[in-house]
Amino acid sequence: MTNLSDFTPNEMMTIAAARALSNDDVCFVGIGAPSAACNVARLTHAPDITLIYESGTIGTAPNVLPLSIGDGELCETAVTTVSVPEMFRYWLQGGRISIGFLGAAQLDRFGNINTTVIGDYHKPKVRLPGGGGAPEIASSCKQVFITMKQATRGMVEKIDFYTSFGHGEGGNHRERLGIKTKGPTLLITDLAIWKPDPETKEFTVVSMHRGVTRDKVQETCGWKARFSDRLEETPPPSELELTTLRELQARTEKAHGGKKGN
Amino acid sequence: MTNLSDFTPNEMMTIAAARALSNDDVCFVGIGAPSAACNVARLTHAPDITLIYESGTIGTAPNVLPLSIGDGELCETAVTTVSVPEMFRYWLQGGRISIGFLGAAQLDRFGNINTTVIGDYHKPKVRLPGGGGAPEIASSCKQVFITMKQATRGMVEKIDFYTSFGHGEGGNHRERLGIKTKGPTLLITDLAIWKPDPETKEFTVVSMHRGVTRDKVQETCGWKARFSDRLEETPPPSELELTTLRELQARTEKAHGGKKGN
Amino acid sequence: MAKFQSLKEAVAENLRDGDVVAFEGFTHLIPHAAAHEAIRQGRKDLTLIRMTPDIVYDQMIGMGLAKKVIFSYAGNPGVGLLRRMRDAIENSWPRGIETEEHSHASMANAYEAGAAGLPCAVFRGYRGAGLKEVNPNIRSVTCPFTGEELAAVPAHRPDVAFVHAQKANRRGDVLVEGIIGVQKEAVLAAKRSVVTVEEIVEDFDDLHPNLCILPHWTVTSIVHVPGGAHPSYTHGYYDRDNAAYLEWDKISADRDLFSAWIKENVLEVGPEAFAGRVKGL
Amino acid sequence: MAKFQSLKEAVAENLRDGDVVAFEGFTHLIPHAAAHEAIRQGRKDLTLIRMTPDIVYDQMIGMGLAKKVIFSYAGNPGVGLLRRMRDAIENSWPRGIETEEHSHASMANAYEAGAAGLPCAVFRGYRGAGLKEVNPNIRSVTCPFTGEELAAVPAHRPDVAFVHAQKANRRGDVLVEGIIGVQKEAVLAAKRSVVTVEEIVEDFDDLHPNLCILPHWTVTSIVHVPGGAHPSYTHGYYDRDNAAYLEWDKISADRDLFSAWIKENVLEVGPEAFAGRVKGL
Repeated sequence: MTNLSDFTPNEMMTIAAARALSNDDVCFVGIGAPSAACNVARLTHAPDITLIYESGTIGTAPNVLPLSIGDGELCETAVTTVSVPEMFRYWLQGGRISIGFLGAAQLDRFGNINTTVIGDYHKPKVRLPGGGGAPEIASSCKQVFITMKQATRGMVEKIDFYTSFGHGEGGNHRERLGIKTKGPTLLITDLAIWKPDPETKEFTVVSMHRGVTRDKVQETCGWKARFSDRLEETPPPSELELTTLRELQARTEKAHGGKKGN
Repeated sequence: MTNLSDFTPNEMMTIAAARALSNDDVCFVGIGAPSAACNVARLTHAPDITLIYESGTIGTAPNVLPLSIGDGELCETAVTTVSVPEMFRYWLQGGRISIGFLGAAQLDRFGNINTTVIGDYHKPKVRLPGGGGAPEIASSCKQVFITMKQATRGMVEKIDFYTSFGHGEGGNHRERLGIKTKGPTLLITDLAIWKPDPETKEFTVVSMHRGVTRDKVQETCGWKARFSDRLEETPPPSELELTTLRELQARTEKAHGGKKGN
Repeated sequence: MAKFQSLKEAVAENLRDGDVVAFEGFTHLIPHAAAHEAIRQGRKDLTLIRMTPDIVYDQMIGMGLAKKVIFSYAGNPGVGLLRRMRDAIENSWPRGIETEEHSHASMANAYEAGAAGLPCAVFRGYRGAGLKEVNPNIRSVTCPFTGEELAAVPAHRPDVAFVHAQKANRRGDVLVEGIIGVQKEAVLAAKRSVVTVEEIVEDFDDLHPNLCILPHWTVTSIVHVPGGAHPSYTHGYYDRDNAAYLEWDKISADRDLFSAWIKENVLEVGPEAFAGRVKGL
Repeated sequence: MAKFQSLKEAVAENLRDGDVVAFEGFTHLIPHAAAHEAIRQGRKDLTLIRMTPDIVYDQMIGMGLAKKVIFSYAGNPGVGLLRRMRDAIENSWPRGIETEEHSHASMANAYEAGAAGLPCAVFRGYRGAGLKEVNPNIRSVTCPFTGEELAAVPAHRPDVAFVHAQKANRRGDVLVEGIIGVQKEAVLAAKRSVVTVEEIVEDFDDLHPNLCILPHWTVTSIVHVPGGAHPSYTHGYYDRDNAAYLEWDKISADRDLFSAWIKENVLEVGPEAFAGRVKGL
């Protein structure tokens, strides 16, 4: 039986993200925590959720987590698989995605994200992979959920590069740029759940995971963290949630560890 | 056995058009004479010719002539069938078509075509079907072949509406509009074969079908017809050509005459 | 999220007076049964979008449902002219209609742009063509890299799209195959969509991954109408009723003959009549 | 008109020093065998286009073939960074490279526009994003109907595209299935194209009509290379070699290890080695 008391912060993050998803959602899924969260949601409370990976696979139901955005199982279990231009034109730009997931190398308090470079763009200290789908995921999905592990290196006062636009300088900055979608509405970390303030759009801690203190949240965050007046404790993983996640990861481990080319 | 001496002007027109096609051509085919010509070419000297119908069927080889641009047999015998937006974007606009066929309700000496209205556009005497694919067939195909039966009503001094652009006012008018394709390079009628003059781009009779006189050509043409200095006689249909066309039409008649809904 | 409904309910809930509507199908899969239901329910002041208005719009226009038609080829394919549409344009019978005319390339691009959520379609078109002189919705943009002038037209964003397809599964996913035309684009471009299908099956388990499928959450309403494309055809089910297209040329040539035909074949019957019409095809 | 050739001939005839080239395949069907042949033939000063440069371009960049890379995501999918590409950008080893960076949407649209024969792609993108400040090839056009500002990027028109596919028939038609990515667009956008395939069959008689097929007259050269996508995969033939992607992270971390790996696995073997690599996958 699952030991409910020893869940990890990562597990809590994934499960908290899964809970934020519903049966009617159409999710643009990235690899890693978002993929785990979406599939836990599908295997628990949201069996009819639609998962889309940018490789063109629409309505997939993988039995194990994909290692890449275009694993064969995503196609095999999909309702349909379309070309990548169609994916970005009809499905993402067409406004059909309710929730897009983004991760971040650097994140600021307004949900702006950098995954491009550390340092100057033209003379980078570290050349990161870049945006991929992120710039348009950030503007075309109805809402954006961000998942990341808290660290002062990642949650910074000022990001080095605007890979994707969150709430900019806050307030109605999105509207001023003619962006009609809501942008980041949820930040789920290994320590807490954050939501943008309705007015300023600054991320505010609305719930801390069990055992997490305000100090811990602040120590791992590079900006001065704001806490909601009605701060809650995130309900710990249920047995179903934790078992589902762990079994999914065990199946994934087994499936991907096995085969190797000559 | 085929009686070679009693071929009709229509048959001569279709066969003359078929002869102008080669194995390497990729043809954008319309219904009627063009469809018959392309399929006669395919069944005689150009077995590998690629026939494309605007319904999305690429590389079709119908056993009978389609009654509509989207008959089921076109799809069943095609190498592949794509969506109509893809047809117009990747295949026509993409510059992959070597020869586009056009017919005309009105045609002028420079290959400009009207199939839109007789009379004023906003108060038409006769509302014709309109251009369909013609405006972009005329500009995107490498060459355009025109087929029509000669009549003063159809071959006119001035067309009422520019459904599709041929050589405009002649000369380098296409280039001046930034059109990079050759435009109409061949006009095949029931009486003669016409080609544009290399300089003026005015259609000039280069070959008359057997038994046709200059007077007959002029009587059925609303502009003053020019004749090439090296006017030829169109070789009459060969037995293979005529048999192939007649058998194709007999198969077509049989296939389409038979079934009827309740 | 697709609802399974009767055709009467689907048209009543999704098509309103004054709507901009597309009944699409490129020769193949033309949603005749749905159009007949719209005629029976007497919708008014519709703006009809369709590449080839065809006899399906000839019937709707002849019955006075349309105030405007946006189109690119107004013919009876393989037969000739559309006589009811001409009567409306030339003689305002039974009412005058406005027309907005494009090329096929333009219409196909406008649907594509609608599905892609763009305000306009950009393509290389209308060079030297007369339509851009008479249609103020044909404009241009300049390529910021080459300076080339490209045509631009507004994206199609119909209030509702009607299409016919081979089958739906119980979840409401729809399979369209064969000559797929602009149907996927029309459905994705529209605010609401109604799909009539030949067949409803339990699931789609063994389909090839790259087929044209409309997931259930892109479709508003699904209606089971066997034969619902007649006299057009459904690949894998029945052939085109070419004789009916020829016959239409005669029926539509005369106002009284037309009205009598509509009374007998549309007003006094329901969608269940279509199954019988495709027997033997 | 497709020619059937050896990989050596196909690369020699179609890829020249200084070419703009796309090796495409979105996770699936990445043409590794063709890239290795380009390395063996020592092509120089290439401009490499690819949405996800991936380990296939990491190898080419590490061997100094590239002068410029046009891309949207420079990672080892599911693993991490591209260490050879970083070394070239950060330390100019073995040579400096220029980069032109886009988003996925932008790259996909640029291929689409290339296939469509347009000079530029128009889409809704880069709102508030930093790339448009650093990439002069991200510009805009204004919708002439709504006034909305849309992003514009130049169409991709590579000199040559390399893709891998499931099969070709004897006429030279090519079938691509599963995750089809941008391969059709890359081939149609390119002046020349080389397709490596798992299998050559007599004909395609029983294929569904709506599959992704490149007709023979759109392809320049076809090469039979079983396993030619390894360590990527071919749907219906073999799975992805995930271990090889993980291993690459170590190999590519060290210049000497990298050079030794290339010598052993690329320079001293030929395309026939690929068939063995996918055994057991």
